[in-house]
Amino acid sequence: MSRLNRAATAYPGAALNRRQLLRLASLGLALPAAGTLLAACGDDGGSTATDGTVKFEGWDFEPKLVQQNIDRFTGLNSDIKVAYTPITSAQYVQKIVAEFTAGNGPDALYVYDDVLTGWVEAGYLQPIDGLPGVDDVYNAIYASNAATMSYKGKRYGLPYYTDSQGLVYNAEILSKAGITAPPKSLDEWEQQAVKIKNAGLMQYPIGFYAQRQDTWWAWLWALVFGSGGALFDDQLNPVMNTAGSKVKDVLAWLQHATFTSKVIDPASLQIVSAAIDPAMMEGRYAYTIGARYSLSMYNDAAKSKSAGKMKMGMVPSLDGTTLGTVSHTRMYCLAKDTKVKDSAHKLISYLGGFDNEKKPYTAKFWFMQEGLGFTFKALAQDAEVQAKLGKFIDPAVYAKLADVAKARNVIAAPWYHEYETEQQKVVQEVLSNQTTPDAAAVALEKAANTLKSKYQ
Amino acid sequence: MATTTTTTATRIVAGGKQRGPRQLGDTARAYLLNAPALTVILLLVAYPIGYSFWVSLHRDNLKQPAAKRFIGLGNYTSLIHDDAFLKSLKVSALFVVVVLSLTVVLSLALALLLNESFMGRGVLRSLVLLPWAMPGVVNGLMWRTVFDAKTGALNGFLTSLGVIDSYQAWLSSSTGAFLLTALAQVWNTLPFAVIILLAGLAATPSELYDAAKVDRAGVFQRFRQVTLPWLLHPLLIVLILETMNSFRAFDTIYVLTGGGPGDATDTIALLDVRTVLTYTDFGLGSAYAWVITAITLVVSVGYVSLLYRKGSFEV
Amino acid sequence: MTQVGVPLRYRIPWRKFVIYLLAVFFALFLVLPFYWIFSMSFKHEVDANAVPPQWIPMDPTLQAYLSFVHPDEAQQLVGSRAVADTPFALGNSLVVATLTALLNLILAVFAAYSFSRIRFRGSQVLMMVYLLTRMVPGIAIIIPFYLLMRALGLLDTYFALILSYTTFALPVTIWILKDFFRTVPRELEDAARVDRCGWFRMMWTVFLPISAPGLVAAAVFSFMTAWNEFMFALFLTSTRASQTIPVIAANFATDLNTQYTVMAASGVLAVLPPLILVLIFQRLIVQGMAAGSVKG
Amino acid sequence: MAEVRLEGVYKSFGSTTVVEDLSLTIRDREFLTLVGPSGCGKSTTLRMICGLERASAGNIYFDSRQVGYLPANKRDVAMVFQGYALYPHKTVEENIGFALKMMRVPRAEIAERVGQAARTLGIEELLARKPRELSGGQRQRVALGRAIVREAGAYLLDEPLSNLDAQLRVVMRAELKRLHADLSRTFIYVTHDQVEAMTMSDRIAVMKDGVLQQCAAPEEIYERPANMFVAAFMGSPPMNVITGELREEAGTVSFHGQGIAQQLPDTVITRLDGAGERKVVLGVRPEHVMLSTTAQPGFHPGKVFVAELLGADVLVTVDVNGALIKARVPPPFQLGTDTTVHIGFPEHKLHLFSDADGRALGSRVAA
Repeated sequence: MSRLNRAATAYPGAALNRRQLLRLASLGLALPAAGTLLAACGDDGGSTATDGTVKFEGWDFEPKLVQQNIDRFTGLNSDIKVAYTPITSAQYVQKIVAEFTAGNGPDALYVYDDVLTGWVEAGYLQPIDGLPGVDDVYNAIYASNAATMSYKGKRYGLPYYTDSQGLVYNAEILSKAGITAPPKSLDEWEQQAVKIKNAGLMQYPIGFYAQRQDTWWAWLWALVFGSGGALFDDQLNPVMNTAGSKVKDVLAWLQHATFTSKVIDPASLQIVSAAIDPAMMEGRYAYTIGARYSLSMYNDAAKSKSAGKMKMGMVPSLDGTTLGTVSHTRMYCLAKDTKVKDSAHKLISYLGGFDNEKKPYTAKFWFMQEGLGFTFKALAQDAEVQAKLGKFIDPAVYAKLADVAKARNVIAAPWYHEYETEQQKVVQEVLSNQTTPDAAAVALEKAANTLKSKYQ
Repeated sequence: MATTTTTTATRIVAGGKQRGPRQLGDTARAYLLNAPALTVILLLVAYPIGYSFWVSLHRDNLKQPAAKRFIGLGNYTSLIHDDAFLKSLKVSALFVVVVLSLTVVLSLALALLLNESFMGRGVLRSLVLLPWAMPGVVNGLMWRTVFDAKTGALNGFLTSLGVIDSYQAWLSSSTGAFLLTALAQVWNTLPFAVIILLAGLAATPSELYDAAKVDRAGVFQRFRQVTLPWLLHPLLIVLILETMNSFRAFDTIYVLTGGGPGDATDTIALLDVRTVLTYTDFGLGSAYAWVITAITLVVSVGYVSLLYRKGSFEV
Repeated sequence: MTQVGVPLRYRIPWRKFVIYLLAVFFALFLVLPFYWIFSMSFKHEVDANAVPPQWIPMDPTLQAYLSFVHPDEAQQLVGSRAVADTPFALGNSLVVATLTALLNLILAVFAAYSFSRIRFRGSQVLMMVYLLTRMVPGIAIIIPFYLLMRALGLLDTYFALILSYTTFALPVTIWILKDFFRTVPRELEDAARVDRCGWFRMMWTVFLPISAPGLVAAAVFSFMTAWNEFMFALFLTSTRASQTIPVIAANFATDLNTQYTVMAASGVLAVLPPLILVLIFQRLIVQGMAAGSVKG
Repeated sequence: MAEVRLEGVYKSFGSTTVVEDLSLTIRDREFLTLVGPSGCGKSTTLRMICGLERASAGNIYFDSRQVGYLPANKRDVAMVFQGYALYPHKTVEENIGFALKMMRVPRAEIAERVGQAARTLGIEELLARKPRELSGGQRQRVALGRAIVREAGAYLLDEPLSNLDAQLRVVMRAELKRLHADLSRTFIYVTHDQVEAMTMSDRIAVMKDGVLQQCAAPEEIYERPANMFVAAFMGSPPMNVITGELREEAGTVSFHGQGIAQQLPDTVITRLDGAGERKVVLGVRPEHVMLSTTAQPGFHPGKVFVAELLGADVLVTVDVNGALIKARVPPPFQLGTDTTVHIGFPEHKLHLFSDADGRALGSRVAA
């Protein structure tokens, strides 16, 4: 190449002869072909680490603690090496997809409940039925978590954590306004907020993270489920536009509280999920809907100015009596193409199963460290767990929320993410008064039906 | 006479024979000089580009590997009924228009200003380059803190000026979010446009201005008759590159609004990234990308033929 | 026409007035947003959130910057991996952007020379082909590009980024350089040939030194392209070994508990290196894009 | 040092032929000037000699060596460019010494030779400067210096004086001529200025539309132009031309045209017999036109149209029956506009050209 180049350029007048030209042309033709070839090599490469190292990837929640756990694991299993890579949580799903598409996926990885079915269908993951210890784990965890980690009758995940959403409130602000108990109904919530507002404590007592994002808006699902509502029936048909769905009523409440009583912060639209935590800890809002484990941080004096003041209540409902909320599950899965299946399984069993003493070591670790909800029924009776629980949350509420929580059934649909995006868009329109609750429900129904037929 | 003509003719024919390889030599030499760049481009981009076009002719959603098949232009024809696509195309078109006109007006004004002599010109010329150094993601983060509804500089500034009574959630209204996102984008891309235009101005021979002054041309006349013709090529570069950029603007919008509120800032670029990476619909996402490419190309060619007389243009 | 009669010194200097008005407007427009995060980076977290805002830090502190130096201490406070990664990312960005600029120049010089000096068949088409590769959105090619880089074993290395940014910047670099090269008098080239230089020597000893401003402008352009890019960096890198500053900055956008001040400080750090670069080469950059700047 | 020989050289760009069948020998140590209007192919010819352009056909020899295939950097030539082409990033010293450096001449020798050339040109003080710090004349000298520092077979100068002001041009003209004498090398000089060509050259090659019109010593060109083009191009102000025809009456030949009848000497008759041309153009240089206030035999009456003082001479334009004839006469010239004067053409200073193709019908009628 360079030789050719030099020869011709040093003698600008020198004509290129026919053979050189042909060679050049064939080189040009060969390039794209070479590309295809290279790509083909990439395709069958699989997710390999030739030296038996387990490639393990997860989103970057407390990666230091994760590494600490993995070091402990490799200490216990000196024959296994683990290469752990934390990935930015906002782009976790996208990046994993890119890696698997390129045949460069991990051997074991974190999986969100709402991508599980898609990734199974895409052929990224393998079922773990029959592998050592899996039955024990599935027998020991809550049924709803077990169901969430299964798809088409097969088990895919070992539990990382589970959690459900509840009403987060700042008890100090409430008491300043003379409020002693959290609201039971949405109307009561609105009235309490007006009271706080009128007391001059803050302009907008309620805040949500309502900027569009690639991950779900748990608070919205919690509000719908909290009133006993539903967005989809068991056949995954949209029901938000039917009488019993309560979706329109919840949306109407949101709009009312935003534009009539003006207690929901219109700036919610520019708050990303990560930004709601500092806002709550700084006491900028009196209420939000958040995960139970968030109180662990909110009440941690080292991190939060509002430590000790943050409490959790049940999600307020339309009628004030219904109890309900949404839960989610995070899990560890095995890649379909892993060449180190045994080691990888050992790793996720360590992280998501029992240790030698038949104790869910890692699950407890995460609860004790970060308050991440556990899936193991037995942990509720653990003394240390109960002690920790009492430090940041009312154990009764904690248990009750888990009790009434439901997972989103629609995450089994391959079009769930499209739907969630559409839902965020439509709810933003409700929150910015661009559409009516009725129209919003119609739009959501239409979107869901369109997606459904598109994926037929 | 007659004999001379004949010899001349034969000589020219003979010359022509020699001319053949000589011209080929020029062309061959030019392609040889292009070989390194072309090799890199072809090696690294030709395959991905071809691949993406091929994919765009397929129904190809990673979540439905079984449904994968060749559907020809199916993805493209489906766009006619694709509400999300059509809406985002509209948003993008508006975004491009707003960003482009703001960029052109501001950069032209700034370049003309920097071409004058005044105290502090050097300082201003350095300041112009500042936004260039800012990665789009950081730009988005910066403007997020500026527009923040609780602690933002914009609110503080306007409140202290007495323009507004209380802090506003600027990004919560569709119009506000759209315009402020466009502003953030303009701020980020302004330096490049200014540099290019400033260069064009520097190349304008000053004699022309003097001549125009002598001819009693007014400021605007001078601009139209003297400055603008010299700025045509720089303007073309600015228009084409900024159209490309704003059409594909992702980082800043993604960080600033994520596409909201509603779909007020949900540009085609955001939709495309989401379609490919979140919905894993590679087929449709690739089709979106090719529509973006085609539109950019058509618009670029449009600029070229608009700014140059037909036939004599050169990119 | 009556104006002519008015002695010059009595005329209101409208022109000057407009110029300074515009200058102040643009200066504020350009600087204020950056000044906001700049001043924030020297504040305590409490002051950063103050209402009304503190335009000048009352009690300036280097705390935010120190957290990059001692990330472990900051970890307790900020709880962010991004903090610890920032210094690495800055280093990576510098290496990637510099090498991208260099590789770009080397490749672009030859191509741009051919466009500026040789009339050849298909030159317009070829230029359009170059530009066309830039019109395809990155998202369309990111997956196949990832495949390619994986096949070449370049994932999570500088090379993957340098190669991708080179393909991004190259067409425009060629475009810019082509116009600049046209302004180099052909006579100089002839003179060098007569002075017994071969083509390469002519390029090296005469043509390129004269083109220095244009080369600098092109280099800065490709440097910035590499410095600012986010999406490819996100996908092609995964560790400290190659993650660049936009990837880390994106972490700040999504990380829990990120402090405003630390985020602002990282923003300032992300801007400083290229800013210093463009300030150093400011004159050359502007001149570089100016046709006809080679005189005498 | 070298004789430069062109044999049947053609040059075309695309379908345009700029140099056509050019055969020309530049003798060793000769100062030859290629002159012609712009676009006549003179610069292209020079560039072909230099090696910057390749001839489309034909051969070029340096002495007996064929050099047509060699690029410029392999030919033994030095060149001075119209725009000087000084390297803006190099000092004067580096500019002058650049070619030597490229030829790997030892550093000490380069310094010595550059110093020598600078002394010759009187630019020793400028050696450390950059080209942009020099005046036009100084740049010109540096450009010359860059050429003369080399011991090249041929020195090619492409309109080197055209960017200088008139005064400086005269000075440099003389210096160049002296330089040629001192160096005693082959100089090939391109200009569109016939005065430069006339004053400096050993021989002049006049070109038009890519075709060599005449190559001869300046006197020859002036006295015996090969055709009307050469006659008109060489000389300032240009030759007076009057279109008409020849009439033969009673054994004498006379010219009639544009209201002017002019008796021609007998010798013309024999000259013209062979050619048989009747439609001709009569030419006479202004400096040969005689002017009289009184009527003289053979003189033509006319009116003073305008008189311009050239310094040493006065250029008088006379309207003779509508034909404007220029006469160059010594001052003083006091007659006002429209004064009647009489002009006469000396028989042996007349030129006759074919009206059909402009070729000279005998370089000078009387010769």
